[in-house]
Amino acid sequence: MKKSRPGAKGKRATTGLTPVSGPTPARGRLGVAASSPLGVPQAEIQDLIELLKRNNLAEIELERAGVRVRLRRDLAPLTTAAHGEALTAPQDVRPNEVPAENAPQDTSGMVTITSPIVGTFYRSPSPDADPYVEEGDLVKKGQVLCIVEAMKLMNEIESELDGKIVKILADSTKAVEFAQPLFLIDPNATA
Amino acid sequence: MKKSRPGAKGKRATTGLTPVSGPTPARGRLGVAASSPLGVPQAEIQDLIELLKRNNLAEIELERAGVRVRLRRDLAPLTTAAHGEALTAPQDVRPNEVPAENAPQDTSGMVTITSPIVGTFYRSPSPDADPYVEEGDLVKKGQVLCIVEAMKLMNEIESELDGKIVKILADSTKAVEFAQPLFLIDPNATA
Amino acid sequence: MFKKILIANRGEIALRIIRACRELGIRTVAIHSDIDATSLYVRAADERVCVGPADASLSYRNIPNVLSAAEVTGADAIHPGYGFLAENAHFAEVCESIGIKFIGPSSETISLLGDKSKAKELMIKKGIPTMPGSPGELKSEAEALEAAKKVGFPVIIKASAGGGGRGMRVVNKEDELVRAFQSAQAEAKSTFGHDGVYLEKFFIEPRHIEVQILADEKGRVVYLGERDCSIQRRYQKLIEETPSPAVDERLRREIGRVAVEAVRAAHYRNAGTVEFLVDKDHNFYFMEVNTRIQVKHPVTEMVTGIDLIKEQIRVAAGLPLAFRQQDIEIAGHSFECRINAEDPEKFTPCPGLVKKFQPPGGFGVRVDSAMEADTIVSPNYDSMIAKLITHARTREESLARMRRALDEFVIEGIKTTIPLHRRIFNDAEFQKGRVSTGFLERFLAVNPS
Amino acid sequence: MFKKILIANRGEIALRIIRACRELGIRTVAIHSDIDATSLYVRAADERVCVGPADASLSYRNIPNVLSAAEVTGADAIHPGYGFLAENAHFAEVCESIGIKFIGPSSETISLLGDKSKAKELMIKKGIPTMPGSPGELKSEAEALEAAKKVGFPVIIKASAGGGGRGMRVVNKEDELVRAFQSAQAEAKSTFGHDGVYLEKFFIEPRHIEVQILADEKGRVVYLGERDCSIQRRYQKLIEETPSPAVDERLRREIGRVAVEAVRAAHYRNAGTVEFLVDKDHNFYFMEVNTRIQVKHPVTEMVTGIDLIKEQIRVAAGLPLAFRQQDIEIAGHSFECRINAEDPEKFTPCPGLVKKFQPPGGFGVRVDSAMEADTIVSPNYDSMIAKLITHARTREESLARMRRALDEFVIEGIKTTIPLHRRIFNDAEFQKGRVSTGFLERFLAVNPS
Repeated sequence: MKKSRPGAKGKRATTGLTPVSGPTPARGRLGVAASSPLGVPQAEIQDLIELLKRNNLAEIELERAGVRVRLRRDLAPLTTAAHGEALTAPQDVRPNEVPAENAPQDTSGMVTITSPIVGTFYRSPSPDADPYVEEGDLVKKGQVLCIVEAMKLMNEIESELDGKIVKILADSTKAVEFAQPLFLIDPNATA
Repeated sequence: MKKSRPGAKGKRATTGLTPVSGPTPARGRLGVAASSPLGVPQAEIQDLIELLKRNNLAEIELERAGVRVRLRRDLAPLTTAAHGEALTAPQDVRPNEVPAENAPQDTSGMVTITSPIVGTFYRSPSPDADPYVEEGDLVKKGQVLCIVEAMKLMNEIESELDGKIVKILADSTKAVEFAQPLFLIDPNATA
Repeated sequence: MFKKILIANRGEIALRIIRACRELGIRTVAIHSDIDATSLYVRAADERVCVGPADASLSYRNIPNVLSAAEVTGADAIHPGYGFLAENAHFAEVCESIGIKFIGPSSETISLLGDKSKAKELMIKKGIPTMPGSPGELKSEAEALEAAKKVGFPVIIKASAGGGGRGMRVVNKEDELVRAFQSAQAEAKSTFGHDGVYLEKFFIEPRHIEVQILADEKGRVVYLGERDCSIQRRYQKLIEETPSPAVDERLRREIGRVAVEAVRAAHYRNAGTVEFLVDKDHNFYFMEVNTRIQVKHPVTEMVTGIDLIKEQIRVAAGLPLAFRQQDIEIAGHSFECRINAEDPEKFTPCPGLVKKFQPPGGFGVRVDSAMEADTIVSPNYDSMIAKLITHARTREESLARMRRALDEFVIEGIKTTIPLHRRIFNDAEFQKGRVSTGFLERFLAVNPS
Repeated sequence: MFKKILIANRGEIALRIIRACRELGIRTVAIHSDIDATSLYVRAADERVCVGPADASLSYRNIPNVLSAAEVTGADAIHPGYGFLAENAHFAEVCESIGIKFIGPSSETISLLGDKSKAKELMIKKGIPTMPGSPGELKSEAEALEAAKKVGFPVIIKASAGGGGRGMRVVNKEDELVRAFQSAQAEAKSTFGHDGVYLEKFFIEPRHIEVQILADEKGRVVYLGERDCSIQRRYQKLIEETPSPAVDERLRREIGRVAVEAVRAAHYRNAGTVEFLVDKDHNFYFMEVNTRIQVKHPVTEMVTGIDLIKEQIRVAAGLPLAFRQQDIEIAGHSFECRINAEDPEKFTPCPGLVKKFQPPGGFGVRVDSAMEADTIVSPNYDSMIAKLITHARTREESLARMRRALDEFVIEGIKTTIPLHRRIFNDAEFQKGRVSTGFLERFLAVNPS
């Protein structure tokens, strides 16, 4: 199998890195991470949520007189909207999403490998072959993690760092879009 | 001069009373009366003002952790809007308005006599005659304070209470609309 | 031409009239109740006067205050819109007497056509086909029975002073007649203060078709095609369209000619609507004349290109009609959906705070509304908060466009009739244009949501 | 007919295409950069794919990612809108090669007409009047001088690969020619990577008139009237109208016939625009063909009633044109104002947070926009945030309607071109229709705000 076309190689080599500094919220949903929401009216939080959604922001933090509110969310990828109600607000539903209950875990200091291109995600080089990596595997920088097929070309996605595969975030044979998270890697894990 | 037409008399007898319990803000303008605006961002007050204006409310009060904000305004009467920018927000400009610098005074406990009808305000029974009342006059319940001419009929507006004319709020010979304040009366003043 | 017009109305029709005035270079005065002080239509006007409290009978219907507002602002004409004082002959008369032009027919015409049995008598005299029925008011039960037998059951008993379905009774058989006659009389008395009732043939599955007319002060009259208002619930229209799927070119010309004759008989001036019932065999019967601009006037504007509000103002100012009958062309197809602040299943009013208001846009979509986000729909007034109108080259395309526009319309905070409209526009029978005045009741029974 | 169309664009034109697809019952895929993820047009689509970061060259112009998005979503056609990949012959070619229908002309046609000197040669061969000038690219200063003398001064030097005013030089006198030729060559080289330039007669006060054409896959072609785009600043159009005040019925037919001939010569398919320069004596000269739908297509839709985007999709799917030339009627008059997020005096872009967005409504007013309140106008893309379009029976009425609609349009938080439009629509010369391509520069000089 051929690696990505030469013309686009430069861009593709830059695998998107998204350092996650705080707790990872459930993807595609709004997570309220307030140290103490007491004393702040619900309506005000709702306003902040609206602000967050409409302006396509990832995070808002507000601190005042001992009350601190922080709102975070991930942006909506590859989705299907229901007709009719589609325009009321951004829909943050992703069909091939990792179940929400798997999401809330301590991911501080971890690194997300995202897709640099639009295409189809494959965990193995061919249907019969074993996956490149499994959750729990230790990987080296430059090691192939998966393939994203685009325009009949198989683009190998390499790890940008040494670490442990904590979570595989996309389903094999499903479409992925630009910047969609594929793997969560812990650079500090040694076994 | 004839008093109001018989058919409408019932309604007109009910002179609009608007008890003012707090400080009177400048009419036709937004007045911020916060016990302590410190610690509340200007933008938040602006939001509250927007909320107040858009929802056509007269007052909003918000208290939180020692900070209390109260916003009040009178609704916009008989005005002229500038073309072009008219729709951006309610225009609270009144041509025949009492100058703003006269407004901020302690009016707690006072009563506003408003116009029960739309028409033209006259302070005297005829152009040559003396005004019915002047500022500082003591008046009795039932005493005629002014005339509002509507449909060629002279409608005498009577005082609903005993007290002192603290302020005359409309200009003679100018148009007044329904519920427009005409007189401010202090019921507790005795001289 | 007028220099300043006072609009004796509120909401979308007030804004509609203000827009027309602006395009004509005429200054506007909005009147408002105290709770409407900051409404969009009020802000859109050049001047504004508060005419009373929330209760419309003390503000928008308060004739002395409305006229005083016109006097103190120096308005030289009053546009009444629809509802409130629009068909009040007394109001029109007082306007005439104090030299303020009432934009509408004369008080005599309003008075004559407002009395349904008198109007019918006039039409019969002029040879215009009217609903088979009693020649005038029914004096007794015996007279009612005789009339009913003559036109044949089923029949409908209606109040002379009536409207909106009040005082009406459908009678299927002879032995039901006396009771229905008595209760209709009683309801007419209590609702309208006059117990006069008359009787008409009751048609199964008729269409409600009406013709827009326009007359100048010299008595020249044109018709501007028909509107099909068959989608109604308890006589409240929900959807209107033009052209009617049931009207062909021959019928259009014929019914138009008769409508012009009808209003000529009443010395009509300004815009008006002649309502007909059309049966399955294309027979049509005069019902009444509405002596005002109607809620549904936009569909006629869309297919003719003629701005009816501007024409009302022009002819009221004494200008002759700007076009002849042969200049009026019907191009394409238009639908109007009334968006009401109502529960779309129970039809109960649903006032409250509108949190988001995002009307649809693009080609062939028109929205007439004075609503905006962060405003309150008051329980004091009519629940209609917007009219959604589409226009396209064909009925099919106009229908698809309405479906698209309904999907795009976002109103948050209150319930509206939008979901019901979506369901109707997806109905196969409606799509084929096979509807009558009974459609909606049947549709709701068959398609519970 | 297509089952699913991917829209390779953003903003108002993406929403415009999504609306047309919805009315045709076709599913839609929106593509977006990461900063556009929650945009209105993205939410309006049935499916959405992020194709790259904010930089358009890495997202909206990223051919592999755009085509992958079409493949993974199973789209059977791509509508390119205008700008980005719309006139990219390579993109059209790759679409053709992988069996995804490119909604537009063939890659060969795009390629041929994209080269201005080749296009001109073709038109000269077909006997179509072109701008008097050099027969092709100028090889030397001597050739330039000879050509200039032949057509007579003033002349304009243009880059073969150019557009948007880059690489252009106006030369008034013979002794200015050599320097202008050299600097135009240098700018062409640095801007377009190709130093080919040609020369044309420069007209004083010409009008920019263009003709909308539509061709089906069988090669049937119709024209849909003209657009007058004379109100421009540095070749950026600001206001368009149809019909042109300078075009009478005879000229309309003649210029339409020539436009159809011109595109036939290039075996044209789908929608396109033939641009002409028209001088004071009604002589017209072919300038170029735009091989895409244009920003200003709505004015043509308003007067013809024909939905150009739907027709693009229909003919791309192989359906024949639904109408013949004689079925196309021009009814009324339409204006379009481009509302840009720009300082209306300095014309500098003004991106930022839009706090309030309240478009006008009512009869004869159309707004094409994907903007809404509480969204950010990004500095990464075109500054046009809305198109305001009016339609009425006469130019005068359409003009009054535009003035009214401009007054109603509320955009808070950023500066827009609305105040400039208001000033232009109040200008007496503009109101009379006495404008040329030099109008705006003169207007701005005479009317500093």
